[in-house]
Parts: sequence; structure tokens; C-alpha cells
Amino acid sequence: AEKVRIAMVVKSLGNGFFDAAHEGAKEAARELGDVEVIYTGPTTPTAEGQIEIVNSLISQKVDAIVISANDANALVPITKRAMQRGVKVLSFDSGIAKGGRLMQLNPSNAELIGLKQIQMAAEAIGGAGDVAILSATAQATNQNIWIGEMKKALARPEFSRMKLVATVYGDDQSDKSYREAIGLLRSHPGLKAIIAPTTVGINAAGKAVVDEKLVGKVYVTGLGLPSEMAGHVKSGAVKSFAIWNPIDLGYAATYAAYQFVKGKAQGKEGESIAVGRMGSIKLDAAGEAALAPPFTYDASNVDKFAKIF
Amino acid sequence: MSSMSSMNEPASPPRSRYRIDEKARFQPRDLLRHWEALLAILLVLVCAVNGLLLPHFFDPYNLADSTFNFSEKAMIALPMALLIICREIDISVSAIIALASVAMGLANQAGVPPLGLLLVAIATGTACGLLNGALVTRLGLPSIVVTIGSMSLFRGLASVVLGDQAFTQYPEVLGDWGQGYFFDVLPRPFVVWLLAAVVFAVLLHVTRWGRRLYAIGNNPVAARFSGVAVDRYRLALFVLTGAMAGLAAFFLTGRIGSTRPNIAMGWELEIITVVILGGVSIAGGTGSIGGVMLSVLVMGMLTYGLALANIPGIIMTIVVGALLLATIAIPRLLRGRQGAGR
Amino acid sequence: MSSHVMSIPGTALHPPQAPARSAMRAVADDSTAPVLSLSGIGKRFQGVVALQDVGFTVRPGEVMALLGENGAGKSTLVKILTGIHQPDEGSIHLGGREVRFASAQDAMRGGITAVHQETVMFEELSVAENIWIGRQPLCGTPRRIDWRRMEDEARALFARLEVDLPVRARVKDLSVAQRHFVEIARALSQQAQVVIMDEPTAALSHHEIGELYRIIGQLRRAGTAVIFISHKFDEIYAVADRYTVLRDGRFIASGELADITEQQLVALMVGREVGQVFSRAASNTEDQTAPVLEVKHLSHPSEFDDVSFAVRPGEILGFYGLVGAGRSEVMHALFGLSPEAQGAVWIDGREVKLCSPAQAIAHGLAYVPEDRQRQGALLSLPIFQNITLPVLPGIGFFLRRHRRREIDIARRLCEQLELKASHFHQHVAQLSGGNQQKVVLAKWLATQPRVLILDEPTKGIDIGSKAAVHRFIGELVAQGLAVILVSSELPEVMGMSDRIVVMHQGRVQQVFSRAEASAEALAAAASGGLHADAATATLAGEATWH
Amino acid sequence: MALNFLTSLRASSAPGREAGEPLWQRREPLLALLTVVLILLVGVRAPVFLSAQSMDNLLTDSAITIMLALAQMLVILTRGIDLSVASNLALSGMMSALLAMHFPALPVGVFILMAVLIGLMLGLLNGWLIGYLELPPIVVTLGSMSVYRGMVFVLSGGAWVSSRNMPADFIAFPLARLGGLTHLVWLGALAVVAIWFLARHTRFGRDLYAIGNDPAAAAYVGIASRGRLLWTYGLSGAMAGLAGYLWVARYAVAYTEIAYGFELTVIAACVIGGVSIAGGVGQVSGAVLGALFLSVINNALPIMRISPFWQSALTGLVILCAVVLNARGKQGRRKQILPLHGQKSVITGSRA
Ligand SMILES: Nc1ncnc2c1ncn2[C@@H]1O[C@H](COP(=O)(O)OP(=O)(O)OP(=O)(O)O)[C@@H](O)[C@H]1O
Ligand SMILES: Nc1ncnc2c1ncn2[C@@H]1O[C@H](COP(=O)(O)OP(=O)(O)OP(=O)(O)O)[C@@H](O)[C@H]1O
Ligand SMILES: [Mg+2]
Ligand SMILES: [Mg+2]
Repeated sequence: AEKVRIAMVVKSLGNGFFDAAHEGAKEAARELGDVEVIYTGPTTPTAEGQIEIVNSLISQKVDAIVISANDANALVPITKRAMQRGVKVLSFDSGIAKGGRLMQLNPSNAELIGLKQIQMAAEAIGGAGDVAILSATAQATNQNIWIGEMKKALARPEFSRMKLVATVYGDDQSDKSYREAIGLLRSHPGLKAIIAPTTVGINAAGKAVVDEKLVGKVYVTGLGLPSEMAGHVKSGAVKSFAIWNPIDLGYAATYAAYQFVKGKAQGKEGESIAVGRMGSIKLDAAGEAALAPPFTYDASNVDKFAKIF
Repeated sequence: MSSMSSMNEPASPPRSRYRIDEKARFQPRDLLRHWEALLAILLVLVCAVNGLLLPHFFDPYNLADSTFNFSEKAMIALPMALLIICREIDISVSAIIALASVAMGLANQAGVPPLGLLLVAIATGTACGLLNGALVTRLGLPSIVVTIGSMSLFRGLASVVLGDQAFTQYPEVLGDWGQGYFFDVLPRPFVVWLLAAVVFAVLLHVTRWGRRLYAIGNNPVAARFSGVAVDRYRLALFVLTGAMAGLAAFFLTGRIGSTRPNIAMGWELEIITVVILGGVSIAGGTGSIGGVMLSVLVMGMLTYGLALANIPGIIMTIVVGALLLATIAIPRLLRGRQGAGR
Repeated sequence: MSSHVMSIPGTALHPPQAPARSAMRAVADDSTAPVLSLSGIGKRFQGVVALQDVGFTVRPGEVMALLGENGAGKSTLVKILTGIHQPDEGSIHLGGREVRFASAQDAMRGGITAVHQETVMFEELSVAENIWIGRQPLCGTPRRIDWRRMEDEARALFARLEVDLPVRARVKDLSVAQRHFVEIARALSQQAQVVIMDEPTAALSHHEIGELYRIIGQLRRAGTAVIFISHKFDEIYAVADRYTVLRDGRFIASGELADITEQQLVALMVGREVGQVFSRAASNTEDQTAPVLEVKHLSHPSEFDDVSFAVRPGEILGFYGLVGAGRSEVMHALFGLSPEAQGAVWIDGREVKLCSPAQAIAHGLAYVPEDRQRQGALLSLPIFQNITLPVLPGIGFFLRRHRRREIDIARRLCEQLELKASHFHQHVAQLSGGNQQKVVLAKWLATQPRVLILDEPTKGIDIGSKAAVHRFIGELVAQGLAVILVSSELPEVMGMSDRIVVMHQGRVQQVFSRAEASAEALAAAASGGLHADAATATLAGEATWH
Repeated sequence: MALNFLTSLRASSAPGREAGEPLWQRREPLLALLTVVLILLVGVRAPVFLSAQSMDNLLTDSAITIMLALAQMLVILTRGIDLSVASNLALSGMMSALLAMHFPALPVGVFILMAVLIGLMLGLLNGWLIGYLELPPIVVTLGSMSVYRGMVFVLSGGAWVSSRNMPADFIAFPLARLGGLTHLVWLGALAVVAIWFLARHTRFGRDLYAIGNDPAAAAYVGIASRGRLLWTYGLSGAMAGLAGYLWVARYAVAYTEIAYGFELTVIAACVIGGVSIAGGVGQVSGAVLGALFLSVINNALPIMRISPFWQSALTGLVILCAVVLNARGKQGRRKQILPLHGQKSVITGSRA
């Protein structure tokens, strides 16, 4: 029979996180048997690049698209058209605004992610002190959502002794992130922690802390892949960081897309979708579902996972 | 001193000793010397190969859809070609798109109707072009230098206004223009581009304005000495480029239904690449709109084909870069080096 | 040292006296072996035959004049000899050995050097570096440029040339004439066996040419062979021993200059008899005719001051001065090219504002600039597009429909000027220097001006064409055109002009009527003095106003 | 006998090599002053910027920009431009990182040498196309910029090489200190001296000025432009290669997009430093100051707590201002025919 063709569109190629998600997708395809996965993404993380790709996927008449969007709104028109042409569109990781997709699979609950990062920071610095956020670009959708959640978490009484002093953007460029990190360290002498919800950022901040000989005084935490962060955990600049399992995420997203193609899922509120070995996921009012809380890595386990993703 | 004229003065103007033909004698192989001919062959080749290898390539709907990927860039390629013919360049075009789109977003929030948004976009682009042009012509600065600076400035202003926010909620009509069709088959941005291309082609190849643009690109000093208001033409071209970038911003904003400061990032180099592939010499004075149109189509079909084959975008940049190098290097290699010297 | 050089520039009538020639001729008698000999040289440019089977010899210590019409192939030959072009066929023997020059460096090493027709200058570099560029003396370890020695040697060169130039000045601050001397110094610095000068006098004024002759004399005495290219016969007879004539890329004749008259030479060059230059009778316009153009108190902050003059229809107003006197700048201002200039311009008795060339053209002015390459020709546009550029408004908006008219305009003018080209779509870059000048001239005649400003209009034009140009100007003037003729050639100014304005250091020094003008008086005024003969002591344009 | 056509010559025998305008009218001192004023202004707002540590970091941070700006200056002097530096940097950086990952036992010198050699090869390819095939530099380097960047992806398979994969001494070298200054600063200083010597005191360097002033004339005086161009782009490539290693090691990470868009920063540094895009004009001091100027801005903005959203706009504004100031300095210097006011005319007259 014809194979079900599911395209996985990622923010940009050459990103270890998505490469791992691709592994998960392939695992799902193997399990399902009649699925062909097309893994693709633009050169630079731009919405326009993804739009071009979705356009060509429509032309190829793929059955489903699972996409991690560079811009929640910019992709809506094109994915709407894809759905008009009968392509099932799901977003994962970084979502598309409602109306532009059938469902959004959050790697975890945004609230949990925000909370987790604040918790890690609090743990590292003993619950009190100045913290700063070093993000990717000011336009990155999910980073912005998490930053919002972090701010909410900081308002909780248990974090009342922590103060967010700055939010800066490193544009996912190592040199700019590094310079911004140094700038944070300089202009906020009392800074205790830098939270970077992006791999380039957490890397650069870790390096900056080491170079400034502030290991033990300033801690870096945030979201990153074990393989890319192992070095900084070793150096001591990073005590712990978090990430969800991208393999599971890719697996579940692909599995869910298959269910949509086969008509076993419609994307209605409260609907439960079976996603193989991950059990089932439940859609909320916004058509979103979340997998699991992010997993924390530290010196004890990072080397083990560094070999996997 | 020597004697006076020994020639009898003819009553009528003297016939010259030299005959000057109107045109060089036509030779069929001259046709192949034309860049446009090579591009046309390349286009046919690209389409044929794609059609053979990719089952979905020749689907008319797909072809129509594929034009959305390049129409906006192609709109800017037209005035950019004129600029490059005039020995100028504008690196800030994509930043102008961002700023114009932000202006549209602001206007939209203020309740300006769709037609007004178009005007706002074009007006913003025009203003940006005016700034570039004024700096280049009034202060005599090299355009590449000016536009590197203004690129940062324009995009920076967009980011000042928007911060980490985005403008959304554009009216439905904009989406129709951005990715809708005329008569359900003709993609609107593409049709607009074609119309613009015809206007530009007439402007450049038929009118005396166009003739003067070539003159300026050829030798700006001599053009000025010949009564061409060189700076006014330059200024007008920068303004025109800005305005077309504004127009492109209108379509792009409509197509993606939102505005962020990093919209259209990096387009300037793609646009310049297309123009150069179209046979417009970076040294000024040569090039044609036909060539630019063909090159837009070649690039469009090529990237579309590669995308259909799911070849990663970064490989595409290698292909495009190599194509650019090959198209300028191969003719030179074939002609040999005997054309060297002065 | 060199006491025989005329002590007061310009006192002698042209040609300036060349240093005693007979004494030197002895060096180059027939028995000497040739230092350079060419045979069967051929060169093609994309099908155009520039040279075909050219051969001649040059002996040490002789000055060989290379003659030919515009486009005869002289400059191409120079470029072949200096390694810039490679010949398609034929051989070059230097000092008895066959040589092949792959590059200009090769030729230099071989001992051939040239002052090219186009100026070869590096504006941002110092005078000394311009002389030694690519060959700077080195010293020390690591090997580095020995600046002091380079400058000292440059100074020594200028001392030898008896020219006073600061070696550290940047060339962009030099005048045209000064640049030429830098080029000559460069050529001399190479101790070459053969020095080629391709129209070296085109930008030099009268007495600077005298300096050049002296330098050629020095070379000759040192046993250097000189190939001298010029379209001016007075110079050729003053400086050269032998001649070689090219026509249409072919070798025509060679021989002793003493054995041939100017007429015969011209006949060899052109292949027929031609008329002579400077053959215009004074205009017959009475002084009462109202001037078509009046310029009153034109000033510029740095270039010129309080310049006033007037031209009547049917009159030629000459402008004479040394290079750098500011004549071109005045014309630029008049033509709307320098916004800083102040003053009044009246046309037909009404004051007009000339803020741009377009306005000037609209008011009937036309300006043929002196720098053909930079200001005149659009080298990679077709001939006809060059010619119609200033008259486009008169042709129509949609040019495609009027191609015929454009070609007709171009054809009429090109035939009158005897342009040598193969077709009208040919790029101007493919024409020889003189033919390019004709295209520029045609461009301005196409505007059918009422006042034609000619800035060195016959620079680099061969004798036959010069006659054509002069005759043509004469005809136009006879039809009521007013002409301003800026020229550094005394014979040309004196022969053509009805009145002559002499400028010096940005100011009008004196105005001469045709009758008053003598070579001595003009030259003296140009170098800043008032000549006794023109004792009316009419200062600065006063006389111009009736 | 002196000729009296010297009357229009004003610029004469000023002390120093480059005769001409007095010191305060020249661009470089002005720019130096501007940089110092900028540093002080930032210091007023954020005194920590003036601390020794911060200055040290500023120098370290500007080293790579300075090195690339110097090489770019040589290229621009010849009327060229090298848009491929950032891609070249990424490619040679990635290749040396991959090498380090697979052969961690090799000494650091080998990785540096490899990076330089790879950069040199990439640069020579540009140089060959530009010098020997006489193709326009902007087009060639635009093309190679895409190709080189794509190659980074192909070679790395899109994966990162992160600090875990790099040997410790590979990472440590750029920031290791010698006599109180980081290796990066020393390398930057070395590059300044070397390029200064090259540009000022070798035939190679002077030929570049000549080529930029008038390429056709350069051929007429026998300058072998092709070879010169080949090696100029080669040098630019080698410098980018070295910068590639330094970049990757300093930030302890290599991925496809490192230094994306950095070529524009480098060119902007040259332009601010008064290197004329039209060729033939430019000083080592200018390029260095231009690069320093940009580094000061880039380092100061984060420290000054200026809203991140204003940074790009401010950078653009500053570039435009610097360029406009440069242009104003250039205007008004034209030849002068009239004797200057209050100065007697300089007719030297003829010697009898
Ligand atoms: N690069 C070139 N490409 C094509 N044709 C050329 C080129 N250079 C010269 N020619 C042609 O070669 C012929 C000889 O030109 P050349 O410049 O040698 O003449 P010339 O004798 O120096 O004339 P003039 O006195 O006007 O300087 C001309 O017909 C010219 O059109
Ligand atoms: N210092 C200089 N720098 C650049 N260009 C110069 C310089 N001096 C002279 N020139 C060039 O030479 C031309 C002639 O100079 P200028 O206008 O000063 O004198 P002129 O009286 O017109 O001389 P002529 O017409 O005899 O050449 C100018 O138009 C200019 O292009
Ligand atoms: Mg010639
Ligand atoms: Mg002049």
C-alpha cells in the first residue's frame, strides 16, 4: 500500500535537538511500518524559510506535517492553506497559533518549564540573589513564552528573594551571546545566576563565567542538550540544566500525526490520542497537549545522556 | 607656415572617406553571446530535469504556488537591477521591508483600511529610500557604505517599535493579496511582479530615462557633462527601490499575516545574487530586465525543484553560490584569457 | 648646465628651438647597429585589424617620429613594444636578440619603456613612489622599501631634468603638466635603451614642450633611442631625425626627415593631399553685433576670480594660458558644473541662471571637455548613443520608435567629421583616441548650440582630421555660431580666434584682438606679465565691454 | 632651471611620509579621539567599563575584528571586497574543531596551522577567480560565501562540535596569558605590525595601493596584478582561517552558523576607519581604529543597560555618523588655482 508520508519541519537544520527528534520520528515510523518520514528545515531559523518548505510539501502532497515554528503567527496562512489541501498539520515544540494547526504537542507544560528553570537557579544560588535571562532572538516564540512563565514563577512567595535584573538577547550567535553575558556580569556585580533557555546562550554564558573566573560565584542554568552542555557541567559553571527528551517528543509528534492521517484523531477538545509507547496524550481547550516535565541533568547523569542526544 | 588648403571646398557636406554601417552584420552565433539566451536555455534545462525527476513538478497548481516563494524578492530585484546598472547598490532593502511592515502594523492598529496600509508601506519604503539616496547623492558617499549603516538603522528601528512583540490581526484582504489568486489560477504577487517587470523593462529599454541610466552607469562624469542630472537619477532610483521594497513588504506582510522585526532577514544578498545572475554587471552600465526576469525564474524553479526533492536548504545555498560562480567563470574560461589587458 | 635652453619661456615663436640637432645626429649614423627592429608585426582585436605586417628599425641615439592618422595603429604598436599587448604575428629584436614580452615588466627589464597616451598615474601615492612603483629600492632584513633612497633618487632625477617637484607630494595635488613630467621621470629612471613617447605634448603648454625637447636631447646624447609620436609637425621637425609612417595598421614609409616635406609626409599618412590647419579668415561681424553670451564677474572661492568676457555670434573667442591657469574651471562654471561659482551670465541680453549642464544646454551652450576619457566619452556605449545623449529630449520619450532619427543624426555628424568606425553600434572604447575625440565633438554638435565651448578640441587629433575639425568650426561660425576656444596650442588659438583672452592664475590677464596678438605677447601674458606691445594695458576684460 | 607651472601646487614637503593635510585634519587622529571620547562617555554612565578587566576584555574581544579588518583593508585597497570572510572563518574553524575532535592528541599548533592553511586555500580560490579570471570580487565572494557556509554544514553533518569534544588546550590557547595579556591580544598586535609592515614597507603592499588607484595603470607600469590579487585574497583567507580557530576555541563551540553576518561588521570597521571602498586609500591605523570603535560600541551597549531593542538602531546610527563625518573631512580638499589669501603668489620664475 501507499506509505503515509509525514514531513517533520524543524526550526533550522543542524540543531542537535531536532536531530534527536528526528531519531524519535524514525523510531515511530519503524514501529508503524507504513510511514515515510521527510526531515527538513530552513538554513537559518526564519519563518520565511519554513513557509517555502511548507509550500513545497503541499506540492508534494504529503499526508501530514509536524512542524516546530519559528514564528507562531507567520506560518498560520500557509498551514491553513495546507489544511485546505488536505494535509494534516501538527505543531510540536514551538507552536503555531490556534487555527494554523490541528494540535500542538508541547514537550512539556510551559508553566513547568518556566518553573523548572527558576527552581534550578534557586537551588544553585541558595534561593536568594539577582538573576538574569539570556535568550535567543527577541522573536523566538517559545523562548518568549517561557520567559513569561519564569516571570510568573518569580512572583511566587518561595522565590521572593530572587530578583530578575535583566533580559537580554544573544540572537543565537555565540559571539553576541558571549558579549551579552559578559555585559551582564559587568553591569550587575551582584548577579548570581544566568538563565538561558537556549543552547547557544547557555553555552556562551557558561564560557563567559569560566573566562571571567566566576565559577562558583555565578551559576548558569537553563535549557540545553546534554551532549552540548557536558563540558560546562564539568567546568562547574553549570550545576544543572534541563531538557525534555527530544526523542520522545519526535516520536510522539509523528505518532500523533499518523493518527490524524488515519482519521483516528480529530483534534477536538478533551480528546485523547494514543501515541504508542508514550501512552496517550490529552488535548486541552487550546488544542494543546503536553508530554512530560523536563528532565534535569547534572554531573551525575550528563555523561550518560551526552552519548544519546 | 604651410600653404593653405589645396582641397577644393565642396558645396555640400563632404562625404566621409569611411563608411559606417548602421549595425554589425548579423551572425547567428552572436545570439549565443547574449546572456539572456544562455539563461533561457538554463531555464528550459532546469525545468526539463526537474520535470523528469520530480513527479509533482509540472502540476500547474504547484507551479503557481511556487511563485509565492520568490515574487516579493523579484519585485525588489527590478529596481535593484537599475541601481546596479547605475553603479550603485542597496543592501538595506530587506531592512526597509521590516520597517515598512512595522509601519503597516502600526497603521493597522490605528484602524487604517487595507488600501491605506498599502500606501503606508510604500510611503515608508520611499522615505527610507530617500534617506539612502540623500546620503549617497548629497554627501557623495559610496552606496554600499551608506546602506550597510542604514540596514542596521532601519531594522533597529523596527525592533525598537516592536521589541519582542509582533503585529498580527491583519485584515483578511491582505492575505488574499499576499497568497491569493486572480481567477483562481494566477497568483497575485506574481502577476503584480510581471506587470512591474513590464513597466521596468519599458522604462529601462525604451525610454530616454533608461538610456540615461545606462549612460550614468557607464561614465557618471561624462553623463553629468552631457546634461544628465546624475544625482537626481540616483536619488530617484534609491527612492524607487525603497518604494518597491515597501510594496514587497505589503505582499509579504499579507502572506504571513504578521510582522516581526526579523522579517525578510538576509534577503538582500539573495536579491543581489539574482540580479547578477541576470547578467547585470556589478561594474555598471550593462544588463537587462529580461535577463533579471529569466534569472528570477531560473532561481525560482531551481530552488523549487530542490525543495520538492527535499534537499536541505543549506545545500541549496551551495548550489546557488556555485551557480553564481560558474555562470561568471565559465564564459571567461571558455573565451580563454586572450581578452586580458586593457 | 644646458645654457642653450631658452631662458624666457615663450619668447621664441613656435616651434621652440630644439637644441642643436646636427651635433647629435652624428651619434646615429647609418652604420650603427639598430637597437630595436620590428618585422611583420600583426595584431587583431576581435576581428578588427589594428596592425598588419609592420616593420622598421630604430638606432641608438636617434629620435624616430612615428606618424599616422588617428587609428593608424601607433598606440597599439607602443602597447606591443611595452608588453601590454602581445602581437599575433611577427618578431621584435632588441639589441640583436629576438624578444617576447609577456608583460610590461618583461619589456622594462628588456629595456623598453614608454610614456603612454593615457596618463599612468597613482593619485594617492607620492611623486617618488609613482616613479618607482613596483621597482622601489630595498634595504635591510627583512627586505623593505628604502624610502630615503627612493626619494633621493627621485630628487636626483628631477635635478637631472631640471624640474622642481616636491617628491613627497601626492600626485592628486599635481597639475596635468606636472604629472607628465612625473611620467617622463619614470621612463628615464629605467635607464632604458628605447624610450617611447606617445603624444607626450598633448597636455603641455608651449614652453613646457621646450623642456621636453631638452630632455629628449639629453636622452639622445646618452645614446638612448626615442620613438616620438605626435600629430604636430612643428614638433616632429624640431625633435626627430627619422620618420616612420603607418596607415590603416600598415607600414607605409620610413626615412630621414631632412629629405621630406611636411606636405609629402601628410600625403603619406593620409594617402592623399589635405588642407592645412589654422586657415580661418577673421570674422566679418562688426563690433556692433550684440553679444550672444556675456559673462560678468564670474568668481569661484578657490579656482578663479572676477572673470568677465563676451562673445558675439559669428566670433571665435580664444582662451590661452598655461596649463592650470583655470580656463577649464571657468568653462565648467559657465556650463553649470560648479555650484560654488558666483557671478552673472547673460544670454541674448537677459540674465540667466545656469545651475546645471541641462540648463546650459537648454540655453544653447555646448561644452566639449578636455578630458576625453573621464568627461567626454561613454566608452562602453554605442557610438550613436554617445552622440544623441544630450539631445534626447528633442528626439522623443520612447526612444525605440526613433532609432532611425538617432542614427541619422549620428551619421550626418560622423560623416562631416570623417569618423573612422565600422558601425554605429560599435562601442566607443574600440575606437582610437582621436576617433573617440571626434565622437565627443559630434555629441556636442548634435545639440546645435549657439555658443560652443571647445576645451582643447583637437587634442590628439591627426593633421587631416584637425583640418576637418577646423574647417567645420569655421563653417559653423560663418553660420552665426559663437565659439569659445580654449587651447594650449598657440598656432591654433592665433589662427582661429578673433579675440584672445589670456588667463593667468585664475584671473584674466589680458585680452588681445586678432591684430594685437603675437606669440611673444601671448606667452608673456600667460606667464603673468603684461607685454609692452599690447601697451593699451587693457586689464581683465575691461576691453571686452563696449 | 625651475619651471613656473608649480603655481598650483600647495601640498608640499610637509614632514612625515604622507605629505598633505595637517595632523588634526586627518582622519585617523580624529577617529582615535572619537573612540577615546566614546569610551569615556560610556565610562561616565557605567564606570565599570573603565576597569582594567573590562579594558582587557575589550582588547581581547576586538582582536579578531582587528585582524579581519586589516586583511579586509588590503583587499579593499585593491578595489575589491571579500564577503566570504565570515563563511571562511566558519569553515576553517569547523574543520579545525573536527580535527581536534578526532585527533585530540595533536598539539594545538597543528590545529592552528591547519585552520590557517584551510583558510588560505579558500582565500586563494577567491584570489584565483578574481586575479586570473578577472571576475568582479563582489560577485565571486558573494558566491563563495554561500558555498563555504554550505560546506560547513556538509562537513559537520549539521552537528555541533562542543566543548566536550575539544581538547582542553585547544580551548585554552586564545585566552591563555603571556605577560599579562591574552594570546588573542598578542596575535592581534602581531597582525597589526605585520600588516603595517606589509602595507607600508614592502613592494607587495605598495603594489596594492597602486592597483587600487588605477588597475589599468598598474598593468602599464608592469605590476603583476594577478599574482598580487591572488595572494591578497589568500592572505585574507589565511587570516580568516586563523580567526576561525580562535573563534571556535574562544567560544568553545563550532556550528554551522558561527559568525553569521560578521563580514559586514568587518567591512563596516574598514569603512569607519576611512578605507575607501573605491580603492587605493586606507591606513592600517584607520582599520585598527575602525575595528576598535565597533568593538567599543558592541561591548558598551550591553554594559550600559541600554534596551536590547535599541542596540541595532544605535549601531546603525553610529556607523552612519562616522561615515558622514569621514565624508565631511574629505570635502573641501580640492586643487587650488588662486593664490591663497594672504600668501604671496608662488611664481618661481625662470632661472637665467
Ligand atoms: N582594445 C581594443 N579593442 C578593439 N580595437 C582596438 C583596441 N585598441 C585599438 N583598437 C583599434 O586598433 C586601431 C588602432 O588604434 P590605436 O589606438 O593604435 O591608434 P593610434 O594610431 O594610436 O590613433 P590616435 O592617434 O588616435 O591615438 C583602431 O582602429 C582601434 O579601433
Ligand atoms: N591638481 C589637480 N588635481 C586634479 N586634477 C587636476 C589638477 N590640476 C589640473 N587638473 C586637471 O586638469 C584640468 C586643467 O586644469 P585647470 O582647469 O586648472 O587649467 P586650464 O587652464 O583649464 O588648463 P588647460 O585647459 O590648459 O589644461 C582640470 O580640469 C583638471 O581635470
Ligand atoms: Mg594613440
Ligand atoms: Mg583645461
